[in-house]
Amino acid sequence: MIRVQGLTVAYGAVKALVDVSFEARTSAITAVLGANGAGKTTLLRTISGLKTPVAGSITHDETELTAMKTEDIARMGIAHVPEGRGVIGEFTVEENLRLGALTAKLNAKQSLENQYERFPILGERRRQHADQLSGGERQILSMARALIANPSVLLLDEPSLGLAPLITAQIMATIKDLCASDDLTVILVEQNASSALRIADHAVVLNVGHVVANDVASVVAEDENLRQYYLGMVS
Amino acid sequence: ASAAPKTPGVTATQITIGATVPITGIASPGYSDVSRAANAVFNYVNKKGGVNGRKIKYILKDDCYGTPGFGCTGIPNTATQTRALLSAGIFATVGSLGTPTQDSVRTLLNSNHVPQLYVNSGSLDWNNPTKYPGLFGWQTSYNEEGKIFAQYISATYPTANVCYLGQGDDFGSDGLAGLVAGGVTPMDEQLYSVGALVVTQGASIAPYVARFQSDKCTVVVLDTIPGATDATLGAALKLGYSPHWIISSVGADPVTVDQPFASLPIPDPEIGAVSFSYLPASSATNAWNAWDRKVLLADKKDFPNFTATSPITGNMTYGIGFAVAFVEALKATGKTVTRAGFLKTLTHLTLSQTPALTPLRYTPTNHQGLSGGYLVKVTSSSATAALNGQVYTTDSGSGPVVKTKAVAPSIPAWLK
Amino acid sequence: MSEGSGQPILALDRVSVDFGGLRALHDVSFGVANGEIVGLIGPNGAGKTTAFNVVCGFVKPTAGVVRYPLINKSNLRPNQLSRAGIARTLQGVGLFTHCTVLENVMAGGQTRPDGGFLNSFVATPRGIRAERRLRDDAMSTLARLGVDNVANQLPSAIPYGTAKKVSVARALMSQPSLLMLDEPASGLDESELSEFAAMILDLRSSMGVLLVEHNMEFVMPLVERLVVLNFGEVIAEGTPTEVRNNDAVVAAYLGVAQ
Amino acid sequence: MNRGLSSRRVITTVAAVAAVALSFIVTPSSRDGVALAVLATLTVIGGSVLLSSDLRRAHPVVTRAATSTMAVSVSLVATFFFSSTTNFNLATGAAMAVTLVGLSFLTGVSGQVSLGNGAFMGVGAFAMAIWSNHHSTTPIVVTLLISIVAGALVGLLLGLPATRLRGPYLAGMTLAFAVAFPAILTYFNSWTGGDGGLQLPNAATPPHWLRALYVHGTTSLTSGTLWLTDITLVATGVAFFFMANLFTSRVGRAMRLVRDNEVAAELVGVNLNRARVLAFVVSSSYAALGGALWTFLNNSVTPATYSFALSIVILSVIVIGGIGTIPGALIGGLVYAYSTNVINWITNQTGLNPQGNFASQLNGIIFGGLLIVTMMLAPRGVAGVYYTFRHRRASPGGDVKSPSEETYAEA
Amino acid sequence: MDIFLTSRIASDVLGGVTNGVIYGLVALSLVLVWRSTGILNFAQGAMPMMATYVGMIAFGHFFGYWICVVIAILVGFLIGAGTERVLVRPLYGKPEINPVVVMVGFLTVLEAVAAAIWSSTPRSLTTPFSPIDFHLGGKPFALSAFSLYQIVTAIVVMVAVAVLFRFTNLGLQLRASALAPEVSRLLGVRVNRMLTLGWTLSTGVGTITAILVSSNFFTGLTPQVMDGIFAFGFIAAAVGGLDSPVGSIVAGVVIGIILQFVGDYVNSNAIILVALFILIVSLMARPNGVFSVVKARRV
Ligand SMILES: Nc1ncnc2c1ncn2[C@@H]1O[C@H](COP(=O)(O)OP(=O)(O)OP(=O)(O)O)[C@@H](O)[C@H]1O
Ligand SMILES: Nc1ncnc2c1ncn2[C@@H]1O[C@H](COP(=O)(O)OP(=O)(O)OP(=O)(O)O)[C@@H](O)[C@H]1O
Ligand SMILES: [Mg+2]
Ligand SMILES: [Mg+2]
Repeated sequence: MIRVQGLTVAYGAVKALVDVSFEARTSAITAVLGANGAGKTTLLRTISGLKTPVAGSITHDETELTAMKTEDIARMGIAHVPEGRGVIGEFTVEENLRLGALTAKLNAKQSLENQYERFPILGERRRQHADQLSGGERQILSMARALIANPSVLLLDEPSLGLAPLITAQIMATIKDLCASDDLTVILVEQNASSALRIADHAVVLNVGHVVANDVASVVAEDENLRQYYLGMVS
Repeated sequence: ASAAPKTPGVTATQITIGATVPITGIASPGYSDVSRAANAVFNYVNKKGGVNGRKIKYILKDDCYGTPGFGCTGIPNTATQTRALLSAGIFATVGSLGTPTQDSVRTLLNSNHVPQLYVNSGSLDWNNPTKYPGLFGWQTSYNEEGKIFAQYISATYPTANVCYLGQGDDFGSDGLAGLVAGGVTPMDEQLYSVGALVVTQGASIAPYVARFQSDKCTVVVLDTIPGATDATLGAALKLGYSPHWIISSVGADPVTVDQPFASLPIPDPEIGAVSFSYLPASSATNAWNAWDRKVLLADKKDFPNFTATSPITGNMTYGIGFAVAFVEALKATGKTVTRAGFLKTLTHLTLSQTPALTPLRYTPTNHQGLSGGYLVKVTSSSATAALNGQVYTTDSGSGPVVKTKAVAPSIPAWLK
Repeated sequence: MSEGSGQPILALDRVSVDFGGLRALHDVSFGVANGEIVGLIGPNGAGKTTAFNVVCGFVKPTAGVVRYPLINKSNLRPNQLSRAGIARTLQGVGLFTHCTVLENVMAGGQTRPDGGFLNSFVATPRGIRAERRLRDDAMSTLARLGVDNVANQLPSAIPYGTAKKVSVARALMSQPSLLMLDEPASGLDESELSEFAAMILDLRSSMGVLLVEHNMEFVMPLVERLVVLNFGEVIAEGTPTEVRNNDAVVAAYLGVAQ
Repeated sequence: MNRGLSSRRVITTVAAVAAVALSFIVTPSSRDGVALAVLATLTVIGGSVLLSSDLRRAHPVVTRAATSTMAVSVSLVATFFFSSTTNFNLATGAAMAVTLVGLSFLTGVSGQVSLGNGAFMGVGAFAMAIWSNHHSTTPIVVTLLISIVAGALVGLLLGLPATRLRGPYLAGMTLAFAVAFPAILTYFNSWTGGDGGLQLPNAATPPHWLRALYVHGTTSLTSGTLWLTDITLVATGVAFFFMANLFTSRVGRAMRLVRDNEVAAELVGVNLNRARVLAFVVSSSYAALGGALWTFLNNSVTPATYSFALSIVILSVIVIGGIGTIPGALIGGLVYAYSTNVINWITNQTGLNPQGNFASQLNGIIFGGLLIVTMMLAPRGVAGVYYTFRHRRASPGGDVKSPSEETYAEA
Repeated sequence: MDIFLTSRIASDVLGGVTNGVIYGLVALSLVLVWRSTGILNFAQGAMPMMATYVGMIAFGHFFGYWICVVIAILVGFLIGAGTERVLVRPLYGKPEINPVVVMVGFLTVLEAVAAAIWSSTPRSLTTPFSPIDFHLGGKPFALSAFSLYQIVTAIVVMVAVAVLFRFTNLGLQLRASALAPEVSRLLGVRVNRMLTLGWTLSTGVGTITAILVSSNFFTGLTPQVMDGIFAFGFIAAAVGGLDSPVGSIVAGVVIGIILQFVGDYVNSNAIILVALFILIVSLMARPNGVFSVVKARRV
């Protein structure tokens, strides 16, 4: 479980998050929604230690994360699929995956095979440099690289960006499964509110850094005000 | 209160001269001793009341030997600094250092009628009285050195295969010309480039040595700077090749050449090589050597660490040599000093009371300076000794190499 | 400019692209004419971006040709594209991050006459005039898209939706006949999307539009024709309704949910 | 607007005071100090009047031309009062500034790192010397143009591989060229005179049309060589005017686009290869002009001058002055011309033994250190600090200007 | 056989290999820094030079050769690590000119400081191996105990580095840290440690090289000892590909041999000209080096 309390984050004088508090429960998907620049990415980056908050705390099962280094947070099993994919272009698909599996100290061979099974397209491309993958393939690789370490927390920043509808559905289903079976905590950031709300258990809506809603997903999905003013959904 | 035209740099009590020399930068180690030793002489003379009542003020400007570096502006630096000397109002430049550097300011000095005296280089460029009436060289030219080497080779190794390695500028071409003029035509002659030498850390020399070896040359003449001498000797050592080495005075200083070999468990490969000198060997018992030491010891500012037992290097004797030549000429010019008068004295007087072993005989048509010297042998990793004491003179043209009696260089009474 | 409507601007003729052993495009043919909006869709890795890249000259076709009927040439290099009347926006925003918005838009007019080396170096009156005209034009293009208020800002300082418009403004500076948009909808929220769609519809009067997009809610109402790629081959082509009901497309791409 | 004006006044005053202070530190005689101070103050004040932002916006080229003309004519007048040493220093620095502005363009604008501009300078320097030795009667302007062409050709030759190289490979290739250059010169010794270099054949006498302008017989020095300085200053002014045009023009923009985003630049119609090579050719031509002016000033050239160290020096002074800017090149030129004086001054002030090991290495330590510190604290050098300052004063929020536009300063 | 071994061709090849492994080692140390931090280190010659002075000269008074070598390498490690921490750390993600300038400045400072302390006079290093060529049937062939030592050292170092990068997880992490520090952090890689380690290793390799170079009695050890070698080393690295440890050594050796032949059969003043030519031609043909494989797509 991830608990965020009173979190304030700033870029210079500009506050990107102001007094944000919410909980992301284990075995559940928490969607973080909001318009462009609402602070969603900033939130994930702060959780994984890439950004130091001005105030507030983030805890993972009683461990305070805000003072920890990114790499140590990652080593606790908190996997972050960053915005814009973040695959290492000069590495082959397989090297990218190996890097993902490094800290988990798993049987590398077996875990690689597992991912190839889950995403056959990666298996076909295993010797190809990630630079040469299509946009969607990179997104899939990034996802597989996060999953390979069997994380306990998964931070997803717009995972459906650039994915075909079919594969989007497939990935969402995978996440939902993992969530249920592996005690996984998922925080899902999405631009596309409707598809996120479809699979999320819980939703947090941000507006220019402030939490404007923090409730069960279905409640948020029904709220006409939220839909119109904060989620940019056209009714 | 007189109508006599004023001579720049000359007052009733002082004469101001200057030089551009490498005080900082790559060429400064070693070479910076030259101008300091000269200054020590001037200080010594000044303490004795100066020359004809005038004290000598020696302004040194750093030109980093024309190599660019931080704070050094390369060749333009020599020009800049020379101009600084001009605007300081000097009588003449004395003992400025370097062939390309001094070449670059010949025109400037000449057009301002400033004598450019005793340029520190063995190039023939300084001997062009028609075009540059105020320009004078001092040391024996590379060309003359070559002729004297040739004389030695023909006498000692009449049938040997001779090979030649020289530097790719006038040092090499003049030296080679001298060798040929002296009657020795090398069967293989090579010119190395300083640029390649520097970039390849000396490795560019090795192929030449291999050629000399396969040519079966038993005598090899080197017109090389010390770094190139090292590279040559090293390459030969590696190949197990040991000809008779004959090395120009420029690149033969045993202390310098020995550096890279010092910790090898073998003797200095330069030992036994023949070289050339126009100044008394530091080991010789010579009146001037004692005087040199006295002068250097007296100058605590330029030589703070010089003691009664410190070695006197070739660079020091060099600086002392031309400084003495200058004060003697100045003395001979008399009380009234004009540039024309000074040059006239210089070209019509034979100065034999300098530390050099041959007289300094300038004429209106010859501005070369010293015209000979003697052969030396490297006897240890730090010393040379006269080969047989014979002194030769010659010219930079087709004149013969003549055996002369060494001037017993005596010290003028007023300098003692 | 409706007189140009229907005139073909781009034609791919049996284009194939191989990357090593991988066949990214296989015998692909389709075209775009002035005044129509064409969507290029297909699963990830189907070859859509590759098709774009072939058109733009970033990738050389292994077989087949890309024709540019307006200038009667084929297989151009990327920097010749704008002269062929084609402008492309990049995925994301693809703006020049160290240049102001105005300079970004002026960059779109880079190929206009009188801006060559001599005119620049010597500052001929002709060069000065051309530069002034370019600046004025850029301002009015920004104004046309309603974003002239950010002209002096750096791209990093403006909202994402605005930046997308700026990138379109830049594309318009070369007065293209065909606008190619690579995943224009990604990163826009739904209200921004509908604004963007309206803008594209507006542009259609003077040019053709070819776009790659995965967001079906955005694509379907917008386009008149869809080309569907799968494993490098065209598996369907037609109106949105036809494509939506095509079983192969549903199986490979849309999934049942649609 | 009021704010803007007052801030300009503050900057002008500060710059003038700094210029006066600097003049006294670096010039050998107080007379020169005064003259230089007056010159600097006039330039700064005149410049800031001319550069009034309205005028600049409406007629950038006119402003630029006026500024260049004014700066050159003020310096020309000043040269009549300076001592020959100062004149020569100024000319040496001005020729260096020409080289620097070329590198500023190449690296600062088009984003290609070159460690070989010292060698390009050498190309111009030797072209000048070789040509003069074969055709001693060619007018000086023509000889300078020939050197520029020679520089352009070599730049083209090296620029061609540059079209395919990125970052470190390019920097390394230019490094290899710079390291090899003296050896290349000595390899072609029949042309270049080998390690000894070349002399210009005739003494530095002004062409007859110029001679009339210079009164003989003041002091032998000024009449003899003043014209060298003045020609160099005029050439520098012209070179800077053109370069300022290039910085602000469409071609300059093309370079910045390429550096910023290659793919997008290509899509707006920029030919990447052409832009890259062009930047190289411009920069090497400028360097060649700088080198030719040096030869012209010194009457001689040697390969040793154009060794790798020179390229490093060039890079260093432009970094200290402000890479990617035009004033940075001028500042760099001055720094260069007076570096010897400054180092000597430091040596004297610190009481180091000037003959000692440490003093002789002081220049390396100071310049190397300065380079590191500049890059760490103010990567755009002195000029960059000035721009940042002005920028902060002039735009209280909102109206953000691109960093590149800031470099549109005039010669 | 004897005749062949002492022939001109064989001696050129052997001489070329001996020089070439040095170029290769310099290239290798450049590759190490490049691969682990994405910076081309222009002070790559000067830092090891400094370590060599400290280890071999300052400690040379007290210890024998091998102890001094170990000390020098340790000092090299320290210099490398310290440089990365202090000078390089602030430069990541900056425009490429910044590290170039800073390292050029550092190079200048190091050479000046070394000259200020030890003067520019060449120093001679002791070697446990004779630099004099072996003889076969009375004729020398271009191999000495020292050159064998040099070649073997180069091979050992190269193999170690290649294994590190190609087969170990550490190598994977080193490369990842250089290419994408932020992503690597997210995957739990201790990036700062990796960056420091890259510089540490590279300066270590550099120090081994500098010791070998300055044991060469042509020049001995001077503050500028690595300047020329650096240029050749860079050429080897660029020809072989800055990403390829094996490529750099192979390119170094090939270039060494070619240049040896040029020096012998053409003119040794042409060596640097030919080296430049090789560089330009090879970069024109393969801009990322002969051994590079990656060709990124751009859009
Ligand atoms: N590196 C940065 N420097 C300065 N401001 C930043 C930086 N990164 C983000 N911001 C600002 O912080 C705010 C929140 O940005 P963030 O990227 O977290 O939004 P987001 O909700 O993820 O948006 P999007 O949907 O576009 O990804 C925005 O106003 C943005 O401009
Ligand atoms: N330079 C290349 N080398 C090797 N394979 C490549 C290269 N470029 C693309 N590919 C492969 O070609 C296929 C088509 O790629 P492309 O980028 O065109 O797909 P796409 O349809 O745009 O997919 P997406 O929707 O995921 O962006 C992919 O499988 C990709 O891995
Ligand atoms: Mg985001
Ligand atoms: Mg794509």
